Amino acid sequence: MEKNFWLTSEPIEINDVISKVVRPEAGAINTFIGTVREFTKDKRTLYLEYQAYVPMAEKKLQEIAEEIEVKWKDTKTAIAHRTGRLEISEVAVAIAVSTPHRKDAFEASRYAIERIKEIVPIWKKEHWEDGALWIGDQKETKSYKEQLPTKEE
Amino acid sequence: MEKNFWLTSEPIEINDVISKVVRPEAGAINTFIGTVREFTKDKRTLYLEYQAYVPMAEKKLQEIAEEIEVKWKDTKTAIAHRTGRLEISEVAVAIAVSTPHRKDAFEASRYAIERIKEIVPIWKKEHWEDGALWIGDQKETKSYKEQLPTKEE
Amino acid sequence: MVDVLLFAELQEKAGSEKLSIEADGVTVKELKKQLLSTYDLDNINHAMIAVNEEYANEATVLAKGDVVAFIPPVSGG
Amino acid sequence: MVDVLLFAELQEKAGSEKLSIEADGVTVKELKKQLLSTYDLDNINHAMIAVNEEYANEATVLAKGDVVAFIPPVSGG
Repeated sequence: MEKNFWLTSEPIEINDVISKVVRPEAGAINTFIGTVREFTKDKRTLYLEYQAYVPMAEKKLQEIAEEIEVKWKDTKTAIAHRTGRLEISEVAVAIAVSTPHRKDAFEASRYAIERIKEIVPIWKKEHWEDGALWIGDQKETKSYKEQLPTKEE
Repeated sequence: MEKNFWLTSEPIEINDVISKVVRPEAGAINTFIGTVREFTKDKRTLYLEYQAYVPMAEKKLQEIAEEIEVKWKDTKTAIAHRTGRLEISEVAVAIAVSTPHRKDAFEASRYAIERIKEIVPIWKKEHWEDGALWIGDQKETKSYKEQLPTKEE
Repeated sequence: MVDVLLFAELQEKAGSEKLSIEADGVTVKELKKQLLSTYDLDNINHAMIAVNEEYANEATVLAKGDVVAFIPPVSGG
Repeated sequence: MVDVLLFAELQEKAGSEKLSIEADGVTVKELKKQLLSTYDLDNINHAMIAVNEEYANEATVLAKGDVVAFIPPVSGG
């Protein structure tokens, strides 16, 4: 069976994700790739560590795709998320959504990454020069001024 | 010199485009890929043909990237566009934008594709079972109800 | 017995990723109390709960063989 | 002489992708008139104009060696 939603401890090949959504009905594919950023303001990240509740995470990724199918018709989604230690610039997550028209592809892909940050049991530990910390909720819809910087904050 | 904006008559490798924008400062990469869609409503496309005013088109792609740099700070953009005959599902255009934060990546990538459809001298000829036609303006901001269907309409 | 899965900070605090606990027929809320009496897991109250890989609430009554996961605020992506 | 580049539908109508035309010192507007008298290029009035690879307007005065391109509504992407 084709697996369109997966966690992996190996580097993610973007083409593996994109190729799962290419189809004659699609005119647009939007891909979102999250990479490990070195600096957040002046704070330097050395590397990241991702942990996941793998079977549940894969199930939740699939649920997100099902939500997308309800919200935007005729979509196809694939998502891969990395686990383990990631160096700077490595790919943490890759999302690909194909749709007939481009507007939907952008919106659905954006929705996917926001939902991942809400419901998929995956955790990130940031390792800095002066310590390490498991990072909590980092949805962009909230303010985290009081917290330590995170990849997306 | 590294070329981040190019037209090519060869199939576009998405990774060639993405790899040009990967960098330690980026936490997000948005990629938009336009592929050849087979059906628009009930009308079947057999293949497409793209023609370009190549040197000017490459210059305009670069200008779009410069516009993006002004509108969203700290972005890096790469764009490849295909010319010649394209079969169903082949990649016509690939845009990659990297930014520190994901919101900007989505917005800038969307901006790039809309601007391509406004100012870059590239033309598409649709070949159907019953004929062929050079397609005009297909910006999604306008209505084209009176015209023949196009890839994105 | 039920399996209790811990992740991220909770896993580090407990020093274990999986505990087997006698909690058949009790609620998740009671299981949490039991865990808090043994482990330094204050943040468990900020965790979501999953029973058999589906989000559940504290009132869920556990059965033999259930897998209970405590899901700290997620930070994937 | 100036080079005139035609694309897409205009190229097919003219049966040529490049014309060399005596238009030194005249405006693009006049060049268009000249083209319309020879070729069946009605849609040239819907085309944008580029002189030496930059968008320009009809009032632009051409010089020897200029490259004038007529850019029908674009449809890339």
